[in-house]
Amino acid sequence: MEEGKVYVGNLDVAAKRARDILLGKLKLEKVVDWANAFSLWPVHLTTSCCSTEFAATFGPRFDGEQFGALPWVGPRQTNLIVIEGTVTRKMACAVRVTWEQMPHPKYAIAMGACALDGGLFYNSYNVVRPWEVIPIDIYIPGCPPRPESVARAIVELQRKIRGRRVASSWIREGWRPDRDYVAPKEDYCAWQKTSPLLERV
Amino acid sequence: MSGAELVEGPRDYEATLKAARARAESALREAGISFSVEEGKGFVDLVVDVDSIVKAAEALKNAGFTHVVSVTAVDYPKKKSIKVAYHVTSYLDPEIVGGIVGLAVYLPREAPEMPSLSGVWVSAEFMEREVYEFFGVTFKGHPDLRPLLLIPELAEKRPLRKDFVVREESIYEGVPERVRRG
Amino acid sequence: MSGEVRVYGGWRDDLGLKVIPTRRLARDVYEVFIGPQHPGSGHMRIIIRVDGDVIVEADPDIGYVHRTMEKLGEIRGWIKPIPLFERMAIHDACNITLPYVRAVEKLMGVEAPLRAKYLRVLLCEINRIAAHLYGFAIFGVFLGHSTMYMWAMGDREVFIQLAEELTGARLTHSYPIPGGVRRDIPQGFPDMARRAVKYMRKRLEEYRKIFLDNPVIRSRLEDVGVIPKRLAAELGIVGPNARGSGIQYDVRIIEPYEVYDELDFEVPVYTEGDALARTYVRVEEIRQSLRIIEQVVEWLEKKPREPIVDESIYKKYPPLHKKILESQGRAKLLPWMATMKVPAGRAIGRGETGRGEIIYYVESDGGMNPYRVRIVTPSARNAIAFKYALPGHRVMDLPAIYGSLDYFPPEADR
Amino acid sequence: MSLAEVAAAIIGWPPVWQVLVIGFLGSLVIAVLAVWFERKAAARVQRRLGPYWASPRLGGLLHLIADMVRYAFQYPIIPRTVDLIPFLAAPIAGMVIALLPLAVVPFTSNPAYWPLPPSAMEYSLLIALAIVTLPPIFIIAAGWASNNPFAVIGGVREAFIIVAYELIAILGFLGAAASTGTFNLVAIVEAQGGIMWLAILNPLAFLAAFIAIVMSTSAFPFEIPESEPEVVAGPFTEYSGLLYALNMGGAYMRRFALSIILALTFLGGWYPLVPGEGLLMGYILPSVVVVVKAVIVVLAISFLRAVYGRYRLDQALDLAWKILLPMALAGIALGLFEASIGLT
Repeated sequence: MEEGKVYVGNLDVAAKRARDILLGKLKLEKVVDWANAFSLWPVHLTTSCCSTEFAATFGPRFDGEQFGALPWVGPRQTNLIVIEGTVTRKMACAVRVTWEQMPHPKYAIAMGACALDGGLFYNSYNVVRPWEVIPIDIYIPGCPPRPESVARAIVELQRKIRGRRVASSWIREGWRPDRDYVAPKEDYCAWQKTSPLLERV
Repeated sequence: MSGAELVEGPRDYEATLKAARARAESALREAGISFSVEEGKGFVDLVVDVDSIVKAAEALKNAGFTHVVSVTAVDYPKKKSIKVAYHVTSYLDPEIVGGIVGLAVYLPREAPEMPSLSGVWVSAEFMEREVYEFFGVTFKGHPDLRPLLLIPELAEKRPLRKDFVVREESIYEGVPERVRRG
Repeated sequence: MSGEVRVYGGWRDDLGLKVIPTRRLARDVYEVFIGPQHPGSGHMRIIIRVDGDVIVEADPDIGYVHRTMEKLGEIRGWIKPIPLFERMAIHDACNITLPYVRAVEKLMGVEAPLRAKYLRVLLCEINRIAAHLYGFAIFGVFLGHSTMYMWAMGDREVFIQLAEELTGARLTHSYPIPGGVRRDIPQGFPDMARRAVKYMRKRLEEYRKIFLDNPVIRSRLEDVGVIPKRLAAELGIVGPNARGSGIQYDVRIIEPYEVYDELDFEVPVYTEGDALARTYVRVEEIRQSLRIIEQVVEWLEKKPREPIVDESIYKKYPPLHKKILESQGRAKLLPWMATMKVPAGRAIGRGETGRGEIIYYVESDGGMNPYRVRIVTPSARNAIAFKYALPGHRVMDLPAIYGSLDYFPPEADR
Repeated sequence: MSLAEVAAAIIGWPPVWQVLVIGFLGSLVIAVLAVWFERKAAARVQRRLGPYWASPRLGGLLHLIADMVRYAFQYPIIPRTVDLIPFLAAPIAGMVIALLPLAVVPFTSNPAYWPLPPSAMEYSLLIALAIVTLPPIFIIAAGWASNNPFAVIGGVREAFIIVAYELIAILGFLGAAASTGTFNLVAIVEAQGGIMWLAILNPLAFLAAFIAIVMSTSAFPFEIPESEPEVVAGPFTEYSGLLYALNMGGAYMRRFALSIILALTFLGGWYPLVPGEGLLMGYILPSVVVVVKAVIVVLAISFLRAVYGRYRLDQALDLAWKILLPMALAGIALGLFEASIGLT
């Protein structure tokens, strides 16, 4: 409690009590998992050329919106991040920052061979593996993957969320134990501090 | 909205190239700049001295070459030099439109430095930044010389020089040495 | 900033054209970073400085998709860069690889047979339409017109399907190879193509109704992002953007490659130079591409089938592959191609992609790898247009200008 | 009097009832319906299915419930740089005040069920309009408190839009008052029962009011403060979880409240039904008619998304000041003229 602020209570404690009551006593786990599964909103983050196939996924022929996935603009309002292909050194920081800006529970799909292990660019000097940057839930192979497989990945993710109770247990525990094996943020964002782009006059 | 204008029919590129080359050579001669010619397929390179390149560029610009299509740098470790070629062409002059002429210069591989031509051709600005980060060529007088595509720590390694080696692709990769020998 | 003349618009004719210096900024302007995670930027960042609602300076910060094509092109032999370079503009795959193949062909001294040339043109035009439709889709969503996005994306699938029938892949066709192409047209393809052409003509009319003649869209585009002819020539911008500014330039006319000199088509040029003109150029180009597809398909249907690779390469085919080529029209890639050597020399290959002129400078030292491949993609050349077209406009014009330039970062960053 | 009776009396008191039940619960349902309709109608125009697989029989309606539940349970992020109190208060206050106009509008001509005493009812239109123009201030506050460039730009745009549309909305609704010669919403509705709806009698004022509603709730083609390609989510860029849902819900509730006023003033209110005696005939059925009319207006606004793009800010303001303002004034003049020849 800082001085000079109106008393709003300890938000963390209040939130913990609220989720204990809601999830524990009211048994809302299933509802939460169901809601998360059918409301996967991918954030607008285009890392590479798979974005064309991602765009086609939400076009009329394949229509990803029928699974409840609505591409949305700001990271704060979304819960799914789709890595669309290669992640370069410069983009890695943006991916990480976007991931950290999203409220949990949140999920990640890595799309394309480049997101698996570099793909065609495995020996490029400017490419990082996305799984080092953020924790990935579902991988889609292919270069580029067809839109059907993107839709399939969304369905797989729904199955995973509902089958393993990913969302509700994440909310109850506050974190996901299998999600923490990524490199520190400084590895990818340190260059921004020395970047001449951000020099101020 | 005005109606669509139409470009007249197909042209003969060989003739265009010949005209462009003649135009460029005469412009350089008039400016009193000595040059040598390196032939290529579909273009021609006019190699000049570093000191006279700004004058040469101005001469070419006045001769009607409006913009740079590519600032091409090639690293020759054996010759210990880096070749920087400004491939220029014209949009507006109907005689030479599209004919690619290169204004090339050889720089020493250690500490390559040359005057920037972005004052003459505005379109060279981003391409010079590219050459700067990939080859380490410093362009004196460039308004905004900083890496364009790479993060700074990678740009310091000058990735397109021949001594920056990336892992080679080979059908034997990952195969143990014993098996590889047979 | 008092006492100082502010020149909005970035350039003035009476001052002469100068390079706009960046990063010298007064303290009373607001700096907004648009991108790389931003719905209006794609895979790039535009750093804009706004004075009130007016952009005074724009600094495109590209390179977020730089995947080192030029370096990787130097270590993969002569054939394998084809699928590599395809990834630059994945929805314009044939257009973007063909110039490289032609540069290699120039060095090798081989030439594709006539039928292969027609096939290349066929796929190029299919790809051009698909690329323009993709551009429309993105443009639509930038202007808040989600229906345009969906329609263009849906109609693009028609041409992707057409390309898939022809090559077997949705996007990454790897269709042209040095000395030929990989497949002949399948059974029933001409009719399918004609149906697609007919359908697209009808749809273009509907696009006009809902998008191009929509009063809201028109008022967003007219007199926005004007690039005058002289400025366009100085900046060296390419493709529909240049042609929207009145520059009569199209590689298919300037350096007619493949069979473009035998086909009957027009190159539309508008003189306004604003966002609307650039959009109209693209619409007209779709029309012309439909015309070309009709002609090519007719030619392919009439003429008897012949080998679709150059004779010098055909001779090296083993009997089994010859049989496959003759009976099924499929040209297998042979093992020697992976290690083939190309005579020393330099060549520039260029072509007109959906977004404009692409240039490959290929240098060979006679070895198994290219010594240097320099790629100048259309978007890389258009990137500088942001710096000059944005200042003087409102922030809300940024998506309109961005979309009308049809900029594709993976292509620009290579 | 037991506690239950007291509670029932409080809930049953028309202003509370109208705000809580018709306003809050009704507009929650209607917000879900409207978003669902928006997405489904757009999908139909765009030749696709839209949300579907959560409940194929309901046409994917449950996807919207899923979105709401998901928002409710997502962890709300409050950045360290925000101004905490306005940041938290803005969405809540915005939503509550968006519903307050419903505390003063009548849903029936039966005086027993009026929310205000008859003497105050004389000025019900003015009171409703006065409250209606408040909520955008909280949107600006939300943008300012977020301390994010996009949010600030979005807030500034909202401010521009407010100044333009507020006047037009009020003048447009005053056109109805001019036609009927009263500020009493009941009298305005009653006047339409006799001859014809004011939407037809005074189309200028109706159009001005309708477009002002579209503008004020930032629906297409005036979705300028939240315009995605420039300012991400505008004033709400930093909001996440429940707070964002409140913000978005607030916009729909304001649209609903304004639509109810529009339905009363221009679309004939509870007509063709003539309220009688008793709770059912005197209150419930007339209010259902009004709500149905308002819902039609809300859905019509939702449909615009599929057809139009987004105006630029200065173009929208141009439209407001140069076309709509004179139109609204002409609407008043027309209303006065009609009243003077005794048409209404």
